[in-house]
Amino acid sequence: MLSVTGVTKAFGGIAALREAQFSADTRRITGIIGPNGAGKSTLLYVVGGLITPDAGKVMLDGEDITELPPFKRAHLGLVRTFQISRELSELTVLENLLLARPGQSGETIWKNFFLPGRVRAEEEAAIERACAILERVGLRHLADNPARALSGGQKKLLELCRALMIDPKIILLDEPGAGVSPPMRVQISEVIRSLRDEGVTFVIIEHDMDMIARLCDRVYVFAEGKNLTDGSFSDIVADQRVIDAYLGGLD
Amino acid sequence: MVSYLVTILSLVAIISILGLALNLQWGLCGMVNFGIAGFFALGAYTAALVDLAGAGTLVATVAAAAVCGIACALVALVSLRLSDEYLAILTLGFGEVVRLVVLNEEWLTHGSLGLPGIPRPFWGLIPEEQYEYWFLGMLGGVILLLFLALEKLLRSPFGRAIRAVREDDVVAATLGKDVVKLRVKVFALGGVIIGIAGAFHSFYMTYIDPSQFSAILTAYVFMAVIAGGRASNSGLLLGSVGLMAVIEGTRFLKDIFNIFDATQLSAIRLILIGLGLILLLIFRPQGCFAEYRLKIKKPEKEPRKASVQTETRTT
Amino acid sequence: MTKSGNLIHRPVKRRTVLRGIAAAGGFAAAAPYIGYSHAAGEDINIGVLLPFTGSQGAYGPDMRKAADITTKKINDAGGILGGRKFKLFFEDDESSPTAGLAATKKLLEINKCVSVIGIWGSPIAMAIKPVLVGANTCMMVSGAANAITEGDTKGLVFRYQAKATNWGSGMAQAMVSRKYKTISILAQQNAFVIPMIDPAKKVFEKAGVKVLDTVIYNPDQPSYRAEVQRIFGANPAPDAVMCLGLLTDFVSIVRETTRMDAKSKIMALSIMADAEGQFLKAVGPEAAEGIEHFQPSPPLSSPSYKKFVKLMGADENAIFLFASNTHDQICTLAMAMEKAKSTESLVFTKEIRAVCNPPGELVNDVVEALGKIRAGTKINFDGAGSSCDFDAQGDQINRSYAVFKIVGGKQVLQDVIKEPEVAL
Amino acid sequence: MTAREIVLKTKDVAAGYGGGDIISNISIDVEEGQIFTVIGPNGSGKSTFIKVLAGLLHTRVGGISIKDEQITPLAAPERVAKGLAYVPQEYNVFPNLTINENLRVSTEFLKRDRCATGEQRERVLNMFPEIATRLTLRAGHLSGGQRQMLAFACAMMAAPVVLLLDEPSAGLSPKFVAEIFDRIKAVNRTGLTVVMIEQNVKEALRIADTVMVLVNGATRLSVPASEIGSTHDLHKLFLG
Amino acid sequence: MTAQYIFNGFVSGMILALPAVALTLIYGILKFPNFASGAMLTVGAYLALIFNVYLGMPLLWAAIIGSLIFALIAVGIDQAVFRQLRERTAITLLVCSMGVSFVLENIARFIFGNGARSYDLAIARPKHFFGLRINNEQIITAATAVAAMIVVYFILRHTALGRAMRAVADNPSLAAVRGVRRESIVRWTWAITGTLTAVAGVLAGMDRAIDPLLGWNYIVSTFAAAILGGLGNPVGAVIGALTVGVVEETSTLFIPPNYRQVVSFLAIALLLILRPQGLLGAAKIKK
Repeated sequence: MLSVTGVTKAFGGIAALREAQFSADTRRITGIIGPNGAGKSTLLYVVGGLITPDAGKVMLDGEDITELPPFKRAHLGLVRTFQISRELSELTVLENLLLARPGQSGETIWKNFFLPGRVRAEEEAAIERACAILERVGLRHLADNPARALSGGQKKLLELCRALMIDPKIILLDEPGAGVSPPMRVQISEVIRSLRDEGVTFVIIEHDMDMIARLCDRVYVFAEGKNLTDGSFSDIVADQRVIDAYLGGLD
Repeated sequence: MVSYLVTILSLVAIISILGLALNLQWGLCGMVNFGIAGFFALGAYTAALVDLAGAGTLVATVAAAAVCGIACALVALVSLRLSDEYLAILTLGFGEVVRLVVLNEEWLTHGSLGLPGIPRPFWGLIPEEQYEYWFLGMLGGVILLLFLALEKLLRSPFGRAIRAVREDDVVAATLGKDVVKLRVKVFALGGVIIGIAGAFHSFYMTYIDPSQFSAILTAYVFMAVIAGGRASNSGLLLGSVGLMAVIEGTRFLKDIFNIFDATQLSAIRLILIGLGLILLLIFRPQGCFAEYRLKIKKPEKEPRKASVQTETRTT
Repeated sequence: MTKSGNLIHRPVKRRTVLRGIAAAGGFAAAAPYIGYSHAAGEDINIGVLLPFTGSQGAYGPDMRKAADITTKKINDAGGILGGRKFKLFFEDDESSPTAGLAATKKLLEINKCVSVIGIWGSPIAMAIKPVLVGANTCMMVSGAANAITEGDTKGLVFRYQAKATNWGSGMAQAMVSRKYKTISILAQQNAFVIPMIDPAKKVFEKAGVKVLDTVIYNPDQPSYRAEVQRIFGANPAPDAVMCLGLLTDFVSIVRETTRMDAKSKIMALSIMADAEGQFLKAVGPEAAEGIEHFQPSPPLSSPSYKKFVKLMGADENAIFLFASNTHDQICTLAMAMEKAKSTESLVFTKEIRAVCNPPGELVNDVVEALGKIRAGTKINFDGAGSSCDFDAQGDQINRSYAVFKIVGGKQVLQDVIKEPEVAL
Repeated sequence: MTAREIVLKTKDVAAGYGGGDIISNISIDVEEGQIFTVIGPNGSGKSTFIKVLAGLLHTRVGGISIKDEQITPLAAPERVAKGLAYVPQEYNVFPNLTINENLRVSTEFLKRDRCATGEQRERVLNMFPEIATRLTLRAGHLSGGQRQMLAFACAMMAAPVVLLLDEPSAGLSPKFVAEIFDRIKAVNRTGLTVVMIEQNVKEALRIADTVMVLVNGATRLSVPASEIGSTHDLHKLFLG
Repeated sequence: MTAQYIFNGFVSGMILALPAVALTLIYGILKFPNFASGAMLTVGAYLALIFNVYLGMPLLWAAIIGSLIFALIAVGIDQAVFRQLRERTAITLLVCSMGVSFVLENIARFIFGNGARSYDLAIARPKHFFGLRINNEQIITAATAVAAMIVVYFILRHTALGRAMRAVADNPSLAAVRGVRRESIVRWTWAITGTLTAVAGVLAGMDRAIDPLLGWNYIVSTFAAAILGGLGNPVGAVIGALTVGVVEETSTLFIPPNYRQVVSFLAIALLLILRPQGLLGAAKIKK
């Protein structure tokens, strides 16, 4: 579904990514791991569209999206979350979700005045969907609170919910477990897995190996901006190169 | 007395319309506009010139709205890549340029002599002694219309999207919002509203000159928005009434106190306004009214409130 | 007039009723008639709208003082209309038409003023004229812009000042008479001086004086170095420069010409180069030496003006350009009201020319004049600021203009120019 | 190794950012002259822990003491004055200041007499010769590794009792990693106690005296470095 | 002729340089553009006026005492107002500085009225060098401005305070770890800013007349200068100020002088579009 090939990106002469590649299969959870400085976040930015790579291609469903701005990627069903939660703090939890709903007529000024019925109907449908999503992750009771009042873990969930409102084909998760208490990580993992079962494709960057082990169908290991190896979780933990990368760099 | 109040209310109404524009641009979308006085002058002069050319007040108003809208859109486009404080400086500079052009292009604006005899809407159809009341009524109507329209927008998905842009434009983009388009739209829409205010100012005064559009006006509008509550339109209306009450109320001070001369009293008044602004920012940054937030009224299904409270400690 | 007869019999009751109606939200249009209904002993409220803040703020205080002193004089002498006193209400127009408009409304509606005087800035006069004329209220202005008195069909607007166009041609004539061959014009962009430029140029053209350059500068600039450099630093430099502006910018300009050691002579407006002594204080006698300034002037040698200067408690050589006009405005109001036996603008304004214009016995003291009016004598009032003669339009005629030169830190009168020579 | 004085001690420390605690119940005893290394997978709370030590994050539960003196309530600058120097992981130098200025600014505001003596400066510059030769260069022009050296040097200027290092090898090329650890060892040999957190387990273990393994915010293991026999144990700890 | 314009512009730029440096210093430490800098300049000019005209001191001493007192006032304003808003956004601080500007300007108006005033100082006469007119005041202005800038440069480069100021501007949290107390640095920065602005006020007052709008007239040019140099970069601010001064003056050779202020605005606009980091922005290292 998503394939990244030969992506290279340098910042001020220092290469963050060198010929990086990976692909995410439909309805699978693809994990991306690697020690600090491996270029994982940069890779995610490239896929999300916030950074244009120096070279390489990002393809979504066979379409080249390398140069597409982020909001158009969202229209194609590709959405990402952030490592440090970026909730829209003055909006309520519900509004955070509704915002993500694509193709709302109400976002065009004139339609609010001339097609109020359609806008209202869409809004009601969106609210219903949002409530269903919130219900599912157990945030329904917080719907009317401003997003800034949520705990770190809840914010991560909120980001995930927001992504779901897009009816995405594929969600990129940037460290969903970071800064989240262990029980919450388990909850987030469960949500992700059940969504996968419903047909959503995931790409996850994560440090928590438990989460990776629990979730990922396939894991790519990066080190120093390059692909190191990939395979199932059990494959890669057995790989000496991975151990070396994690425990002591490459020689 | 009544006629005096009508005058004051008419001026409040015009400031309120400006406030509605600023609330849209700054309160809702986070785009600070320090050039309100300049855009206002642009609107007023456009309306006056079109009106004086005999096109009628309706055409004049539409022209003012269009010109201001376009000017705002251009400024927004130019400032796309800039952070908020640069936009502030850019708009301030734009206001200065408008002031200089209005002052110096005598062939068009009569420079500092100003444009007298601007025709008023429905003049002649209404008995002259009642005209001010009707005009205030018209202004009230315009405000009501704008207010309802803006409230509707604010509560619509569009309003949500621009609030999201204000909070975090990267997230908004990630969620599929065309941030550039939204920002330009909002700033232009604000410009349209400022243009309407400018047109009504022209009609009300019947004479405009550059000195009516000094930078202090921008300060007043900011003060009204801050006092009322950023992003709340009803708060803004209250704020501008309160502000005008302070400004005009201090006029009566000098009828009572004779210790200070008029210069000093005027200075005191402006000091009070400055202090008010500072104190509001320090002690009541959210203003008197909170911004609108969509809520679902359905009863809560899970009775888990207690545990929620402990969980939702903010960082 | 039958109505007024009624009022005299039952004044208080009727007034209470009217006021009640007004307060209840009824008739703003009734406001002017309230003044009309005042009984003996009741104060007559006069609005005085002046700039105290903003770019023209420097000019307000003296005019206020003159108004206060003149009013006190009239009131101390027993007032008018059988013992009624003037009561003044001052408002600041903040040098802004919008603020001036609000202030005017306040004066009309809250303070029930029967006339609004002062009104220094032309834009302010333009902005409030529709309101005052609409409310049938007399307005007496100090602004020079020609348009102020134009289009007033009710005869309510009176200008205690020469028209801007006359200033321009008068000043140009003064410069021509000094035999300058080349002249440049340096003017501030404001409604007061801009109309002076074209008439001045016409005079220069007619007299064969060459205008080398005209530079118009904005108010409120950090410096005027570039403008000064362009005018005074030109090669060849003009024989003389006509400076039109206000005090603050002229101080900057003269500092700059002094630093340049500019050779061109300067003629300025007196509001710039004298401004009640502030200019000399600001630049010092050395830099000011030799600067000439021109202004429609009070008749400086007249007893009327001398009396006024004494009243103001100023040095006998002091020149009050605007304050003297404010004095005249109050005096005219008192005399016209006394003559008309009315405080209603539409009524007493008809009598203004009767007490001010010739023919008649020349009087220069307001108290004396009031006495003569009561005695039924036809008078011709001579004011402190001018001879106070008005044409049909409400503009002053027979004004005199004066040219001064600053010599050794003193204002020395050079010429006095009479109106007929000035008007084009 | 004979038992020496405990210079840095934490007792049952817990801390976190938002709702829950990221780390809890952490107690350490750092002996004088030791290199005490905290390792653990990403997200295990290492960074949180060192921030707590440095005083950048509030200690919710427990106490921290340096040479038996309680420093729990002290803010970061005061802890520096007490002898706890901290080298952050990123943004650890002032890029627009020269190297010399970086060195000077790190001591002149500590209200303490024993630091910033010419002697100490001499010692530090001797330790970091590559910096000593380019004193007038702006720090922003240094490479990552050189910045790290400068950051060390700055911390050393305060003549600290304990040096806190936040992932000294992060972002450095492998060639440089070994060098930086050698340098840490060298610094340590001068008698300075070092507490560091590190991802690069292999290199870190090479110089460490004591190792604490942090997993999910709790101490999983705390042993002398020599007792970590094979990487196999760590493998388990790290990769689950 | 052209040389004279350039020289004049240079002197104008010198006066502009001080408030521009002050603006940029505050921006560096507190990260907001201080709109009150114009009103601060006005108050500084009036303070010196008190000592010079009312108390009869020579202008030099009046300026020194006035600026030192104003340094204290600036610190006081910070403590009373800006300190309460430390953690707020730049825009809040900016709007607040507008309020401060109102208060300061009108305190001056309250006490001194609207009239134009001047220092007790004879106006200088020109000397001629190679066809250029130069006078004492211009020399004094240039010398004072240069001296003030050298002092600021010295403070920034060679004193503990300056290092700390730059350190806080670079990375406040690292500075805290190094023992630098941000609050005291902020206070010092305001003191320096206050001194600079007050000195600029005296120079501006010498150049033209003193009235309550004195400082306001410099605002747009000051911002233009600081932005040209890249906000937060003092050396850049000086270069920016000289550029604005020279460009504004020489522009009158090509365009009507009444549009001269548009030149600075257009310069800002163009620069912001093409190089948002300022003319010398690149000289500042972000990471």
